[in-house]
Amino acid sequence: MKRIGLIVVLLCGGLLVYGTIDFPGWGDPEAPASRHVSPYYIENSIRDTSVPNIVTAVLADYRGYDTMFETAVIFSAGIACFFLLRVFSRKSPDVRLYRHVPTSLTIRIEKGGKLPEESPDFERIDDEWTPYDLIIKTTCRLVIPFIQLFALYVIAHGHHSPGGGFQGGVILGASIILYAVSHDLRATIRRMSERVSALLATTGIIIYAGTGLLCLVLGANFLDYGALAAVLGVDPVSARSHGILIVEIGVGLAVMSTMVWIYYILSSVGRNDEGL
Amino acid sequence: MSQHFPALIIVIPLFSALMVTVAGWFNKRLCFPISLLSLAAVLYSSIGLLMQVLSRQVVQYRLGGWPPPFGIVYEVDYLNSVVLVLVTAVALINLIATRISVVEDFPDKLGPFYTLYLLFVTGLSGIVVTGDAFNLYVLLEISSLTGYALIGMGKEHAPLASLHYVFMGTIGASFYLLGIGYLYLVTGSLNMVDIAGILPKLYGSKVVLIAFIICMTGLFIKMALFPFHSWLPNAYADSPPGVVGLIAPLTTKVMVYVMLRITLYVFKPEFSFASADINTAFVWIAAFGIVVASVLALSERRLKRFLTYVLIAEVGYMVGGLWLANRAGITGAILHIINDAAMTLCIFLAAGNILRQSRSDAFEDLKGLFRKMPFSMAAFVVAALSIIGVPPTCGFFSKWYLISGAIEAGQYVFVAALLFSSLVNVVLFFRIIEIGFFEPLDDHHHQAPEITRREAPMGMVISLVAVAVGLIVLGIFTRDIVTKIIQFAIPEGIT
Amino acid sequence: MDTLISIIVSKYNYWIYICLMMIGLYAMIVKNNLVKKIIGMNILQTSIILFYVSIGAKKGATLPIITHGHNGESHAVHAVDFINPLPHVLMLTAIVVAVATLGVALALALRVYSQYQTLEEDEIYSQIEMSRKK
Amino acid sequence: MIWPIEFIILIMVVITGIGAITIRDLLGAAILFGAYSFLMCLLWAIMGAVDVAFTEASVGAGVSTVFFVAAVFRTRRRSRD
Repeated sequence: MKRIGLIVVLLCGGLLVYGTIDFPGWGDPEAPASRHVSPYYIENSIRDTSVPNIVTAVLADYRGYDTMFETAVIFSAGIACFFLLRVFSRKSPDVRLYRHVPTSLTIRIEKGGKLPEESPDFERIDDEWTPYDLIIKTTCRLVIPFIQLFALYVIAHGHHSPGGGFQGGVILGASIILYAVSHDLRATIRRMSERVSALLATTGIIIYAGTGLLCLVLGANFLDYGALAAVLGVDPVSARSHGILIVEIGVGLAVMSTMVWIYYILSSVGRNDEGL
Repeated sequence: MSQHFPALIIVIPLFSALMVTVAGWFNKRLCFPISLLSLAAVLYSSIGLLMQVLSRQVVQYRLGGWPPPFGIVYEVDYLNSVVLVLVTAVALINLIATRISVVEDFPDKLGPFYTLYLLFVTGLSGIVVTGDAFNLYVLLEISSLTGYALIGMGKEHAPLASLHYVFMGTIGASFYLLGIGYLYLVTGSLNMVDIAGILPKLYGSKVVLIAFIICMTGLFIKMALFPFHSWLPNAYADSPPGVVGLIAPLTTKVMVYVMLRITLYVFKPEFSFASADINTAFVWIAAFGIVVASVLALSERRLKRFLTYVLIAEVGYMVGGLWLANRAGITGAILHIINDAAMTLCIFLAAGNILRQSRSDAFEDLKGLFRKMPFSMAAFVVAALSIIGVPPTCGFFSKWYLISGAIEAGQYVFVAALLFSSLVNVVLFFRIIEIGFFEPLDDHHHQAPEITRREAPMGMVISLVAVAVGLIVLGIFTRDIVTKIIQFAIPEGIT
Repeated sequence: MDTLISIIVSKYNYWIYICLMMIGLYAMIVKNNLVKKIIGMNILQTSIILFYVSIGAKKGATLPIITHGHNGESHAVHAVDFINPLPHVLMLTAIVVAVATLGVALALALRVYSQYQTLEEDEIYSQIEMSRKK
Repeated sequence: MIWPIEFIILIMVVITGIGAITIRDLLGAAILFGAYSFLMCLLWAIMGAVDVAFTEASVGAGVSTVFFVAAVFRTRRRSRD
């Protein structure tokens, strides 16, 4: 197996090397890739969409359809993980462990025993529970708001600087994942339940596809943001710019909640209990 | 509204997938009706598109309103409109036919199941209509990701098989992406028509040659042509019936369609079929694949695994038909896409019914099935006859075109492979039919026990019989399909 | 000799991409552990992204963000001054696809683990063989 | 563009890539993969693909690594190859 694999890989590499000889040199401004379609984007994006970041303009407008499906890809990954791994336990387990937070005592409750009341003093834990570090907990709690603020900035400022819905959404999702890593998964799920994350992911794509559909209803082609001018009360070029912003918000929402959702499922193997 | 059909066939299933997700959290009973309605609407729009194409050639739809090389366009012509109708029709029929077994298989996860189902259909129909090479990759990944998840939920070794499918599928898709990158490097464009316009100046370039090879390799992996077929039998054999009836007929066929699109309309026949030696090499690979798959099919003792090898052999038919590089061969390949999807749907639905009622699909457990479930077995026989290639079922006609194309091109190896695989199919299917019809249920007792009729539920049987009748109808109308649609789908210049 | 060296030097990014691609492919074909295979899969995908980004590079050009366009038609924008943005857009999508595939692959790997209690392929196969014999 | 830095990063990318697939400790492999993604992101930033680099920094080096770590935690850390 090893040898066959090596031969296949080397053959493949040799083929690619052979093809590379005819490539135009690296970074050649006269290369065909830089001369056919891309100059149009560079020279006209400001005029067409009034978005200075050309990548954002191309991503969300000229090739906005790709981006809609990119969001759908992420969403289907979330759904796929849920479908594959999530287990719904009908009956509650025989033995439950609770921790009394002020004293750090663990209470073990057998089947039929009385459960502690829902109070902030008790938290439910699993048998593989390890103490969480105070320093890490506090630091993360301090840092998370700033991460989220930055993420919102990235989403909102995608028109003028690198970034946009996708990056911002991932950072926003990462901040929640950071909370889940530094605290525990149950606490995170209490703040943002699985259902909320699934519905937010759906909402994100509905915002994107709905914007496109609105354009279609208004008489233009699907995703032709210029048609939004009538609704937003601006000229078509700024309507494109605003349309891009709306769409980016949808992407951000969908990506954030899907990332969090996938993390919930992977880190607890579908049980949504203790987490890492 | 009719001018927006190309967008609607994608947007309707996407939107209803989202609706189904929401419904899955609140009221599970809504999932099926929403999916049914949306797929019916999609089928309606795709038939509308076919009518538009029949009346005025190519339908072009600019997404975002940007003109072709800069934005993404959907181009619907004779080739893909018919494949589109096929995809949506198969998805709809399978949805209806497997409603009950899906509820039994995934009682907790109906919402996610139908969401994945609709996203899968979205991806496939997008692949079929798109005119942008990169957009095709994104849609390919949607359909693959959902496919991995659906297959991975099967019994026994399905998760492992599905993980292997992930690996092979990702290699295939990455190779396709790389090939598109090579094309972009030399042409600077991603629009298929635009690329096809620029390429003739560059036919001598090594980059174009490598791009072609890489693209084809990626697609061959995705469609499970012979040396790359190993992932398919495991993945399909253990997957649940509601899934296999969707994925088995469609995935390989759509990939064959993509191959046709790339070879005929992006690279143009002047490049793809430039060297007769290369054509012969591909035909030999296909013929070899057919023979190997048939031999492997002979060694299987379980119905569903045996059918997966038949599926691999059929892929060889279509690939070989294309590389015969003449009109009859390519007509046969395109016709076989349609027929094979219908046949595969029919036979896997029948196998699903059998598996559901008798809990096993090993050959020796099929005894007495004809009396137990007469309608399902009747449909099974029709599908088997079609796969073997007996007139008037549709399988005969595509095989006829393929064989006449092969004789015309002088590829007698391919003829031999086709005949050999038909022979193997005859042997195996008649063995199954013999077991089901003649063998006594239990040979230890002298008195055969009373066989009660245990036909599958009504809805499953009716749709199955409808598909079986459809096979014969397709066969009868072959002439119309060929003269009205397929002959215009083949580019001029191929004789 | 000089032309060979100039070919090697002028396309060094492409050589690295081929190298990484071979590493990824090798891991996917040969490695025994499923997580290793998934890592290989990701390396393969990133190598292709590297390839696309290398296509987009342009000597003497700057980032594809127009900084002076706020007050209307100030200067004409020249294509040679900016890096080709199209490959970047495509690769954003490809990265998303990569992470989505990763999520699904890991979910499947976890399922495989809960079924066989191992992630080594040969052990899984021997378990399957054992269950067949029974 | 400062070519020595780019050259060093290119070599490091290959080294971390090989390391990620050869190391026997899967957690280590996951971390090395994170390093690989981060170096890749630097490389793209040098080539002017800031958006791609930004995405890779947040996705490849961030979320992907977390997913890997989560999966390794839930399975076995040791591997035989």
